[in-house]
Amino acid sequence: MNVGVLVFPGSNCDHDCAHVLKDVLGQNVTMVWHKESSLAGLDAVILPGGFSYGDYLRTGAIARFSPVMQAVQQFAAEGKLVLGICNGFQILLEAGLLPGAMLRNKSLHFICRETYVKVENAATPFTNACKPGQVLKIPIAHADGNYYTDPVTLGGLQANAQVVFRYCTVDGKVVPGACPNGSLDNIAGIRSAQGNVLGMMPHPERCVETMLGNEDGRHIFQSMLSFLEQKKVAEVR
Amino acid sequence: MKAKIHVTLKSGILDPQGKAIEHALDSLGFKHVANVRVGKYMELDLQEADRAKAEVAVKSMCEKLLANTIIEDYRYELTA
Amino acid sequence: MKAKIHVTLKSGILDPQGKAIEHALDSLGFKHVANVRVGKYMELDLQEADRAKAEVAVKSMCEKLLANTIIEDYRYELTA
Amino acid sequence: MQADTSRITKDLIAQHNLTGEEYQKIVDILGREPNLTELGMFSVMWSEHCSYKSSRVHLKKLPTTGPRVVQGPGENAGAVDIGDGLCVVFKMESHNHPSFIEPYQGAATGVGGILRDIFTMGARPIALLDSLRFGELHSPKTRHLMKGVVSGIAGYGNCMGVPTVGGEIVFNDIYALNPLVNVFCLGLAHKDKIFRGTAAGVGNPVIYFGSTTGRDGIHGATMASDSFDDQSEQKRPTVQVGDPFTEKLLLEACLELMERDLLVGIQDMGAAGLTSSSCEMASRAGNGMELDLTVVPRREPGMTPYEIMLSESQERMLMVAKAGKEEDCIAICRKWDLDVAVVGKVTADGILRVKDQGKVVAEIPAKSLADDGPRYERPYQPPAYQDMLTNLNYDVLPDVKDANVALLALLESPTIASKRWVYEQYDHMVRTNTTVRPGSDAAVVRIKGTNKAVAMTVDCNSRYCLLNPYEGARLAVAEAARNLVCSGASPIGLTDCLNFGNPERPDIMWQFVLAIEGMKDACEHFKIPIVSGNVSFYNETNGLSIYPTPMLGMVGLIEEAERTMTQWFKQEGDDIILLGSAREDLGGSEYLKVMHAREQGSPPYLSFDTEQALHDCLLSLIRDGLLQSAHDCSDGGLTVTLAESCISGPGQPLGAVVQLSRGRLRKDAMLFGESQSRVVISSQSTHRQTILDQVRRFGVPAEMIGSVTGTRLTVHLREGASTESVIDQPVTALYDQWACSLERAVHHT
Ligand SMILES: Nc1ncnc2c1ncn2[C@@H]1O[C@H](COP(=O)(O)OP(=O)(O)O)[C@@H](O)[C@H]1O
Ligand SMILES: [Mg+2]
Repeated sequence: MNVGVLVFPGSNCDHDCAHVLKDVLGQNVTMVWHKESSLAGLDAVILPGGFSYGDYLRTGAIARFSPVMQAVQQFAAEGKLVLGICNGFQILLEAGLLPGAMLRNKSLHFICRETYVKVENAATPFTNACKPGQVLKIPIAHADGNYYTDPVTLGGLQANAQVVFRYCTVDGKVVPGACPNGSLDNIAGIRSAQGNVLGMMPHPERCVETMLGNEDGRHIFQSMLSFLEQKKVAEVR
Repeated sequence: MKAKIHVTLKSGILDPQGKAIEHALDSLGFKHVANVRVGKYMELDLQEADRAKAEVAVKSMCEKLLANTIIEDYRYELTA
Repeated sequence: MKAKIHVTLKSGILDPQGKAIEHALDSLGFKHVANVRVGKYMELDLQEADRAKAEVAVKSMCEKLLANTIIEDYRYELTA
Repeated sequence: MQADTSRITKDLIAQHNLTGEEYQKIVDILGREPNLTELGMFSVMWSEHCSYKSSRVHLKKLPTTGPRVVQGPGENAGAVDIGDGLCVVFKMESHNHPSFIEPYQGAATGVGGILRDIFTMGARPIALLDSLRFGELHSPKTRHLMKGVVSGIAGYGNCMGVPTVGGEIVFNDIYALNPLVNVFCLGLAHKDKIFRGTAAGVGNPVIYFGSTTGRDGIHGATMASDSFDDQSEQKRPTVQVGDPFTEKLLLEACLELMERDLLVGIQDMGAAGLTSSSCEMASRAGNGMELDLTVVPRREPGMTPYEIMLSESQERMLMVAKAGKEEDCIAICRKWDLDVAVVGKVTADGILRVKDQGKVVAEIPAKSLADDGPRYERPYQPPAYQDMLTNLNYDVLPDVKDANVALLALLESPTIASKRWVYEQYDHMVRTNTTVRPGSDAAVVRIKGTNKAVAMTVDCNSRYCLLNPYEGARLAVAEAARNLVCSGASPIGLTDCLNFGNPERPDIMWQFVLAIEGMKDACEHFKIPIVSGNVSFYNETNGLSIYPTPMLGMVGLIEEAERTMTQWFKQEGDDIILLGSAREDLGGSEYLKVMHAREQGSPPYLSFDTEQALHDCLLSLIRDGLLQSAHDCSDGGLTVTLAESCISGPGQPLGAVVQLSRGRLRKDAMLFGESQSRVVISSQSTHRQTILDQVRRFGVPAEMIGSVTGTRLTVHLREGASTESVIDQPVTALYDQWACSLERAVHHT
């Protein structure tokens, strides 16, 4: 897979994503500076976590105007894979590539800890390596991950199986107590109507290696790989 | 021309910061306080003498950048 | 009674947020914008009919909690 | 020379914290009276904070060399070789005074400052640790300070993408009006690509970059060299506001500049801003420097040369580029949206010459400013009350009645309770290197591209230092090393942050001198070089000094990252073995403070040889893969250590059944005394004999004391033929007490 990792001023999980894809999973990684305007040759792009533009004004609000974001719109419209993690998710929301907005965490604190998320839809390019309902342990690290959208949009998300991850207990119960940040409906990750854009608050790139004590994040990247693999096979036919 | 812009959370959207402040005020002994809401206040100078043009500009800044209209309302005043 | 409170950075104090917004507005094509400063705006309800008392309370809230007077100024209005 | 407009009066000199003799020395150096700008520049450079005038003669005693040392004290940070062509660059800094005035910004800019110290050396920062001291949490002021400081550290460090992987916090009312905020940072660099703050090469351009200069922080360095009184809150205009976003850009820009062959030297503008960075760089190279203030990027109109030279605006740097490379440097700074300007050049005459609008506004030999500050051998003498502190008659203290009650009280004490409420606000995982997260004896980060990992800890028991500054400092070194060793790391280097009261008081100076002696002896014994450090004096408010707090940040190397050890029990059925032995060490313990409200007695006994044998033994056991866990006994003694081993792991708490033989010790000394050189290990029982044999070879006392089992912590005490159950608690109860009490105290619920 040829994957681009976008670099905005203030991105800070860009190296982590590149490390996982390149050093651990052996893929071709291109770092894409936010002022670039082309994503030619890439199969997927990742908008990494961090504090683009210092999170000033609102998370993701300024980064969405970076030149590269026009290319991302185009890229997404062509059905290619776009994964936004944490700040990347926030940017996708601000850019309108995904519906909704982020509010401050209910506790008003930054929270860095392990969370459990339930795979609500295992038939996506990002979750096909998971079993439906599988519980993944993936850490979060954010201050603004309290997902909000209006009831109509929420109904649409639910109806179209666009909610991909929900915060849950270790044994998979989706209850308010398992939600670390106050997110509506325990939402931890959603995809676009077309299905090729995923935004998630937890950081799968932080749990891909045994050395770090947890490999659940591997499922996400593995899913993307096998999706692209199958697509390639299909195209050849 | 100077623009003064208020960006506030839409009514109906839970404002955790407002809640926290309300709580803190309460424990400081301010018992008669309710409905605390927190928003942003921005000031900027605009090199534009024409009021109508300035208005168009500020409105467009708010829509595009300064407010997220999914969760926020905005209002502005222009002063010379 | 309703209080509307503005908390702004003292002049001379660095406002990194304002700077970032100014920069962003500029690159969005709003070239004539300068001196963007960002502050907080708060609204709250006060169960207090006496204006003078309300005023004392709000001032004290600002001093104690709502503003960080080391780096911020505040002002408020009371409306019925 | 510009005509001098303002006369230098006695008042002005005093306002600048300079003595009459110091002023005379300035006049002698210049051969004339200084003007106001020059007076300001001398005042900041000769402040205690920048010149180390009270501490220098003593700091010289510390051991700073060793086979791994790449850079010792004197630069922005120290550097130690870890093999594979790499070195770790680290240092610790205090931001105590600013954090008291404005906790969020004070702590945030403290993080910003230490990060710059690391990346100016050409190292990418990969870990932060914070060491904090507050008053007790029953005071609203303390809760406000603590919340502000913690979110300030989080706000800055998280945004920078540098994980805060550990730290320590102690609560004691002695710090109520003088909290301590010490931040440690470690970076990784190529050994042959270390950058230094030198202005070599006459004619080379001097380039300013980063943020603009404003009026903030003027006289921060002198403030940090002044005691607090009730008027301190008036000193507020000196508060600086941090901008971590700009610092992140500055970091990336610096590393990009350094990757190319563009720079001669580089230094951050920390305390004393443009003045210190310019004169120190010039002085190190034996050169001079000419600066033109007219082109310095600034935030506010109408700034005077005095203000520009003394401003402590954050996120700024000064670099000396190779001649002809200025355009390349400027292009990189612009790419990262930073302000940048060529503000001067390196000169041969050794003079720091500052011009504004074409006029010379200051002209001072760079070396005089940077290095020829006053040096004092301040008198020192133990305080009259010292004996009262150490003499404690234990006979008046009844032995513990219900040890369960004492254990629960200790676990609830915020000093011992879990610090989760704090470290969950810190991103401790970013950069995906953190193999041991906060919550074990030391934090561990792996070094990508190698098999290695680096362990880090910050430690200081300041109560021990109060009771006996010499012993306290030795104990701090031993504890830090022990925490590293428990994680499987060999100590390779040390940085310090020496927080003390007013050095002009002989009793404080006595504490300082003895603490240095203690550190020196311990470091020499354990062969751990001190490669960087910081002194913070005048930590007192209204005449009341803090406890002497020589905070240590120690770094260890784990050659094989898989051989990393953590403190919590892993598995039902494992053996529990205690290495080391107990003595009657109740003096200065957390137990005495919590249960008897006394901070008295002599600190625990420490033998270097016993401690060293323990380290050697433990490292060999860990490297042979024989252990499941290792946790040292510190605050709260053996029982707290056992409890923490049961409950501090990431999974479900595990129970343990333990038998101890009391010998001739008091029960409370046995259970809660803080005897040194002890570690609780757990291991699979198949390894029991191997372990006991190995331990014997190292001459370390060892006793098999129980096993990991069930859901309760049960401790039996054997005395002669009889056995008494002294502790019996469900581990969930211990966990709840320990895990939640800090948060409860902070929220006052
Ligand atoms: N201020 C802090 N920031 C981050 N981590 C902290 C802080 N204080 C304590 N911790 C973590 O909590 C754990 C226990 O700390 P402490 O009791 O000081 O350990 P020790 O006694 O072994 O030195 C350590 O892992 C430490 O890193
Ligand atoms: Mg320890």
